[in-house]
Amino acid sequence: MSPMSKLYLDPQLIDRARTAASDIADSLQSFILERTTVAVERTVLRLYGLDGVDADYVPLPNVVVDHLKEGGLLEHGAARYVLNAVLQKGLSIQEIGESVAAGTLNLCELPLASDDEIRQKGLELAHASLDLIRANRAKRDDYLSRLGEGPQPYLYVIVATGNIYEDVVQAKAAARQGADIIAVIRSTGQSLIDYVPYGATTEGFGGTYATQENFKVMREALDEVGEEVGRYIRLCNYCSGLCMPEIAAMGAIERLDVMLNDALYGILFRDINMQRTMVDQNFSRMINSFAGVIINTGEDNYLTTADAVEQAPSVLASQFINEQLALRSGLPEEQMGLGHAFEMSPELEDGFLLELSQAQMAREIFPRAPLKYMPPTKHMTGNIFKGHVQDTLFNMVGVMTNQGIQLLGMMTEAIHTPLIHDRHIAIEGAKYVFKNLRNFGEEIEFKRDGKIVARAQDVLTDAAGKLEEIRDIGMLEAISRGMFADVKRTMTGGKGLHGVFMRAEDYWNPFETLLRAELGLEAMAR
Amino acid sequence: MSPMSKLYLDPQLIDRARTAASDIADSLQSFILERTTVAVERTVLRLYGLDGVDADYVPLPNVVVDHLKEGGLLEHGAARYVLNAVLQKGLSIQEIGESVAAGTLNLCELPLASDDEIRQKGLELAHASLDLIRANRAKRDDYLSRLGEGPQPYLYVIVATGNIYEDVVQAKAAARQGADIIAVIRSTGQSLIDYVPYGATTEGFGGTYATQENFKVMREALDEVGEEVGRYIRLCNYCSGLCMPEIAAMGAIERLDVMLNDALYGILFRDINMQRTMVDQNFSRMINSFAGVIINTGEDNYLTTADAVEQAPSVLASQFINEQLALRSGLPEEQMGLGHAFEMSPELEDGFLLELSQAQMAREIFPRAPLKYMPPTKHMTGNIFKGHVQDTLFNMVGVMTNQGIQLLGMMTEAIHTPLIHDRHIAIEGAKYVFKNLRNFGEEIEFKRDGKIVARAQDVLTDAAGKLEEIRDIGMLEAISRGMFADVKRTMTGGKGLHGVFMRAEDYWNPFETLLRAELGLEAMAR
Amino acid sequence: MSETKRYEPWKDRDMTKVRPYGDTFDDGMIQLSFSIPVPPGEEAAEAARQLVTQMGLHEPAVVHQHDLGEDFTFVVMYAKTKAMIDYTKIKVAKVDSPRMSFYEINEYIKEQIGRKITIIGACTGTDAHTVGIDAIMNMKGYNGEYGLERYPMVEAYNLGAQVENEEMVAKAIELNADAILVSQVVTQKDVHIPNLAQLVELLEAEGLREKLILICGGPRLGHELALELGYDAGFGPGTLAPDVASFVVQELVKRGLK
Amino acid sequence: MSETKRYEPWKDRDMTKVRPYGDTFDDGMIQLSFSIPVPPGEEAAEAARQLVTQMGLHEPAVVHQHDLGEDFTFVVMYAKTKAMIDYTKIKVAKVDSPRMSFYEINEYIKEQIGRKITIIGACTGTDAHTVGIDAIMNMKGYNGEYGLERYPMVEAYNLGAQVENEEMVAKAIELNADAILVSQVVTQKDVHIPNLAQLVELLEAEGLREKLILICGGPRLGHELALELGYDAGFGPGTLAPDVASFVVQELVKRGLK
Ligand code: B12
Ligand code: B12
Ligand SMILES: Cc1ncc(COP(=O)(O)O)c(C=O)c1O
Ligand SMILES: Cc1ncc(COP(=O)(O)O)c(C=O)c1O
Repeated sequence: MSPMSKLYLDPQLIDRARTAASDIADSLQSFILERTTVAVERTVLRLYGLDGVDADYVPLPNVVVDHLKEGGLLEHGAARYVLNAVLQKGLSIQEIGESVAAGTLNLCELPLASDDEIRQKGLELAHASLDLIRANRAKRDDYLSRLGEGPQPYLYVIVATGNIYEDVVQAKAAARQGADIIAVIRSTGQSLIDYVPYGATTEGFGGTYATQENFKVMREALDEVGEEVGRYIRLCNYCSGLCMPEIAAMGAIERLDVMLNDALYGILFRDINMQRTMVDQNFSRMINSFAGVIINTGEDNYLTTADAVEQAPSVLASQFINEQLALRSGLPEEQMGLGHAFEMSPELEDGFLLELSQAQMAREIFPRAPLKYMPPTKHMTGNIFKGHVQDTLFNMVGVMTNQGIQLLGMMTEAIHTPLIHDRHIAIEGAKYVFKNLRNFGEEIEFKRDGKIVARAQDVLTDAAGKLEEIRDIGMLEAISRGMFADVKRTMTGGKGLHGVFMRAEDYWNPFETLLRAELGLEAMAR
Repeated sequence: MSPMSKLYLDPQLIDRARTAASDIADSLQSFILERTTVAVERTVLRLYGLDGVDADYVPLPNVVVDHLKEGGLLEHGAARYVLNAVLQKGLSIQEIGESVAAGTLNLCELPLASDDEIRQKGLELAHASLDLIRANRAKRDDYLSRLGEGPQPYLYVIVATGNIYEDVVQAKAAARQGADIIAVIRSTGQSLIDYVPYGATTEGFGGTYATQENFKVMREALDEVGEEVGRYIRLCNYCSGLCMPEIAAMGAIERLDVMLNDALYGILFRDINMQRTMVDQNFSRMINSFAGVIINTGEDNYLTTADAVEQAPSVLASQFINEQLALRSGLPEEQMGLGHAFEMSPELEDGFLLELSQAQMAREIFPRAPLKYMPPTKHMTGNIFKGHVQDTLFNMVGVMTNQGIQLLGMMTEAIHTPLIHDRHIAIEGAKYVFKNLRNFGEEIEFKRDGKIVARAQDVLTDAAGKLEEIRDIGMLEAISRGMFADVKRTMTGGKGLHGVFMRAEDYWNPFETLLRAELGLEAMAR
Repeated sequence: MSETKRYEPWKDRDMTKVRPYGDTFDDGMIQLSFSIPVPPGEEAAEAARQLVTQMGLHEPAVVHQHDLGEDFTFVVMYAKTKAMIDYTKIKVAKVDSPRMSFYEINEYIKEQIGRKITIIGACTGTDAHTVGIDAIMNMKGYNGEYGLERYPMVEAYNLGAQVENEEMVAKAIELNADAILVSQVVTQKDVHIPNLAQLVELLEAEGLREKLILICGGPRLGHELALELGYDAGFGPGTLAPDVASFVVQELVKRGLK
Repeated sequence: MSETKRYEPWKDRDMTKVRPYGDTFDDGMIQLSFSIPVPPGEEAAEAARQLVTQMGLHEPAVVHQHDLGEDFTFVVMYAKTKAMIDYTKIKVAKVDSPRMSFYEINEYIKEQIGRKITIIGACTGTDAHTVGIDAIMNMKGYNGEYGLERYPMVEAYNLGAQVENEEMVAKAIELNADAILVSQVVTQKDVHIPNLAQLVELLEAEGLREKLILICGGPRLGHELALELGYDAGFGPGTLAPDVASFVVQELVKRGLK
């Protein structure tokens, strides 16, 4: 008879860890709910349909939010003033943005309509926006039921030519080669700019700018090729960095399916201020939840700077916290692509056992989450042949432990962003392994007193301990102490703090209100 | 608690199969013991030290044996006449051979000394030869205890430049890269010539001729590099084809460590007459036994012509027979490198499970044999990247099931005999997998009601049935019916039948006599 | 940072100027690996770069090197080529007779030739790889296609492996063969070339060459090489019986060898 | 069939004539793989063969091709080159100051310079890959070697990632740096080249270039490229702190920058 847990994990220990994480999330959540950011407010405007740039290529959402910020009004929420202008001037929100940009309208000086009127208008328009997102979601469901999709683990590959049109050709080729998810990697540097570039772009480095137009271009291309290959092809991008919630909104509007979305990643790897990105993350996840977008968290990255064997507990602890934070944004488990990775040194004797243990443990602890499993990257070298073997072992663990999303390793990982055939070679290898070992995971059991089982139990025990420690000192303090990925960040350090505001008493964000209701967040209280 | 058999194999079924194989071997053995061959007689002369060629490059053992054959004396055993000449002429055996070649001595016309005298001389000289082989064996043991060896599975690679001196440079490089066993592949065509070429050779196709000088050249090179890398490097060649026992003798003299040695291979894949090669095999295996040479059998080859899933039972049946035949030549289990292979189509869903099952089954049924595990060959293509993945899965099964000898797959299998770096890439991949999964096999158990277990049980059941059928109809008839590898061969078809002779009443082979005693074969009776 | 001019050379490709492509259209990117007889180190990397530069590649990057022992070094490289070919001018010698089915071929023989035809095949020289020729000839065939032995209108004789050219010719005479199929799988040091050439010579010496269809095949063979060697056709990997039979029967008719 | 003349070119190698080697010495054997913007098929194979022929390779064999979709084809090839280089003439620009140990370096600074030296480092531009520069600078170091922060005689400042060149220069002035270490890991579309060049320009504009040691490093960088770009040295994969520090301190002394 097979045990409930192949790893004989102690359910009580899991509960302990989860409870600690929940407490951590609760206290973070109170912190978050007291604040708003420029990005959150720009997102509200984008959701109302504000788009385009001014003469200096500054996006109108930035123009309007900066205008309100200068007027000292942002802590009340941008929505109120824009909607007021709609009422007062009879203009569309787009027209208001353009007028502000042209300097012909000053929102701060307009007399305010009654709160009731504003709220009514605000909810009415917001409903219309949400309907559009709902329609996108329905369209995705429709595609999925009509065309179907590849079996899990989904094959996830990146395109990164820097040119959206060239990305299209590489992405379509990848879809034909068998990819299930196409991620358009962003250009270096984008995450640190405090606005979203505009229009279709053809020049990026190590990736292509995330813009709404680029999303649209790629979405169309993937729908087209999806019809031809008879499989819905998911589109992935990055809502992280300084524009987290804005990109979530753009993604919801353009029907993206998967989003990298993790404040911790931004804090640790982009040195983004932790207050800023925690607040941004909360709203971005509400949008992702509603849009049916699967988020990917970034725990895998910890192992690119820190040692994978040692840091395993902190990866798990972070996953627990990310789960709880996601729940507080209304994100169902089915949309939680919690990240982890196959990043141990290939020189390790029995390293495969540890990797397998780790992956199986994540699977059991987050049984419904479509776990995002990252391939070897840090220990990849210019030796493409050995690299292909590393990726093969990774693919084995992926299929043996039923990962949800398999980011395919490229044999050229240490050399360049993938060439058109690098993806093909990776996909071919993964498909072969997934089929040839399809039911292998179900066929085997681990020795109860063996290394695999012991390792998982150790990691879980350590993670639970870590979480309880974090609960005691607080999440933000834990980060300051370098408890994640060996990187230390402070409360007031990093980029973007200037964009954080305490909410005023009468702060109002109509989308937050509606989404809380839609996502059942009002009811949710532990 | 882990079961005795990970596959829950029924020991009684194994016994049934082994008993049938034993009966088959017994009846073959009576057939064999009534016959001798030109190759066996040449081998006797070689063991007595006869070497060199005549003016037409015909090896002296051939000259002498043909001479006796023409004189109608071969059925009495060549030893008698040559020893008689030693006694009569006071010449060394080498001098006798040279005289026969020069036409100055006719062995058939010499008066015969007394049987006692001849036998005494014969045994005396034979003892001296066997001492030499014994010394070689001791030297190997000495190397092994002084230098040590790589862990199992041994990494086995081939060299095949066609030029023994170039083979040396490639072999030494391979040893430095980590190879444990170097096999010098033979040129196409050698197995069908009824003599062993002489001297160092520099031109072969798809391999290098097996000659005694070539053995010597390579042995020296490997001893040299072995000292440098601090690991004894085993040398492998092929004693199969029409000169099976001669090559065994040459190998024993030059301290080879591993020999491909399987009559069934010759019958099925070289169309060598079955009577001839069965008789040859028996004597060759006695020599290999005594010399401490590990033999490799050729069951893996069945899967290159027939389907690996369907033919699994015939591979197992053949292994059982080969084991029993080997025992009857005094070969201990520790020297039985029974062959099998990873040859299922990579397109098969769950193919890995079947391969694993097969390999584990062989391991359990022949627990002490250093199983020779062949890599994917048939389903390798020009796609070197996918091929490297196929080889990786093969290496995983190898280490998971504790195979003894892992013939390393080359990513270029479908293209060319290995280039100098093909071996490196293969060795690197295998070493990585072997280390990264070192104890994985011990860590897992198979589900009792799963596919892996069921498959092994099915194959064993079928093999037992097959063996009982073969026992009923006889081995030679079974081959005629195409029961192995889908290939049919007849009793009198194929090459080399003209070299088979019924032994006369007074047939005498001093080495056979001594080896039977040495190997404890007199005592052996079921 | 962003420009929107749509330059999409991959859409309207100039097929007269085709070069390799990896990441940026027309970048000429190529992966290479090889060994050089020098010890590992920076000089080895430079040697490798100079070698590929001689091949006209630019931006050569040695991304990996490994000591093979015995003063040999293995390198993995990426580099870019400026080479460019005119795809519209490419002509490949192809077997151009339309491919017929099992049924059509037998019908065709009945109608156009009016008698059974005889085909002999073997793997010749010292080559013992029969799987390929078996795939074409044996009853049970290959990949779901029957072999020639199954064809009612074909007398097929598979002579097996390691058949000498002399024996092939003798059999062709004895059986009055309409076609000879030769398989060659071992190609190391080009051992197949003299062997294939010798058969043509023997057939010519016997005055038989023009009287039958001569075909070779194998994984490293193609139609072009076959023509060069004086064969009527050559077949490579993945060939099935109907491919060969279609050619044979149409060629027999075309050449009036009914 | 057998000849015994011992021709062993691999033993007494002619290092003035070095070419790739696979199976038969001097065979020039090379493995290649690349994609071409044409649909799969025999024409694609021919296109690939023509391309490598243009590179001076002969006996090109397309051993594998695969449809990539969108009218692209991936090929794997083997071919032989006639290219040949003179290994004895190879000169590689190398950092030539002898490598000292942690202990020796600190002693050297004490004795030869007589004061603590200041080194600042960062991963510049939009590049955020800090692991490389951290490996050189951080306390805990890399592969068993301490980083510069651990050196008693070195004041090391690791500015982290995505540091603008302007900021680097400002810091160099503020801290009166003796050496600047720049890491560049992202190299797609050669983004690192203008970024590295700009720093040299800024330093020159400030009149600082000659007053300090300027070093760059990263997985796709080497000493040669560094010199071309106007740096004093460049370090590639596997560099450890003592490699860099040895160079810095000896160069400071050599240039009289004590
Ligand atoms: C199976 C096999 C064997 C079997 C052969 C069994 C048998 N009865 O055929 C065994 C194990 C006996 C064997 C032995 C050897 N083999 Co072998 N073998 C292979 C293997 C794994 C597969 C070949 C195969 O069966 N392919 C499947 C068939 C269906 O494909 P195919 O031959 O290409 O045939 C198709 C087409 O080419 C075409 N075709 C082929 N012939 C013809 C003829 C005509 C007229 C037509 C129209 C079409 C046609 O149609 C076929 C169907 O589509 C290959 C490696 C590989 N993966 O390719 C090595 C390989 C061919 N063998 C090789 C070698 C060197 C040997 C040995 C010499 C090694 C040795 N010294 O021991 C021996 C000796 C054999 C000898 N004397 O020839 C080398 C050849 C290297 C080279 N390029 O020269 C290979 C490539 C392996 C390697 N990398 O070293 N081998
Ligand atoms: C870890 C990693 C990351 C981490 C970085 C974390 C961090 N804090 O550094 C994360 C996950 C954040 C990341 C992100 C990205 N990465 Co990244 N990443 C890697 C990875 C896996 C390993 C790099 C590494 O840490 N190597 C280990 C260190 C020790 O080696 P090293 O850098 O070579 O350093 C040594 C030497 O070169 C030298 N050295 C280096 N610098 C210096 C400086 C001096 C002065 C000296 C003397 C010596 C020296 O000494 C060091 C020690 O020996 C590589 C792939 C790989 N396996 O190489 C990709 C890789 C570098 N990343 C890549 C890309 C494209 C990105 C992204 C742009 C992708 C995206 N759009 O999301 C982002 C954005 C990053 C940005 N803005 O720059 C590409 C770059 C492609 C190219 N050639 O241009 C790579 C090659 C992966 C790929 N194939 O696509 N990445
Ligand atoms: C969660 C997460 N967000 C974002 C990114 C990419 O970051 P950026 O676009 O900031 O380079 C990653 C890296 O892969 C990630 O894991
Ligand atoms: C048992 C056995 N003998 C011999 C050989 C090689 O045969 P030959 O030298 O006759 O080509 C093989 C093939 O690998 C084999 O498996």
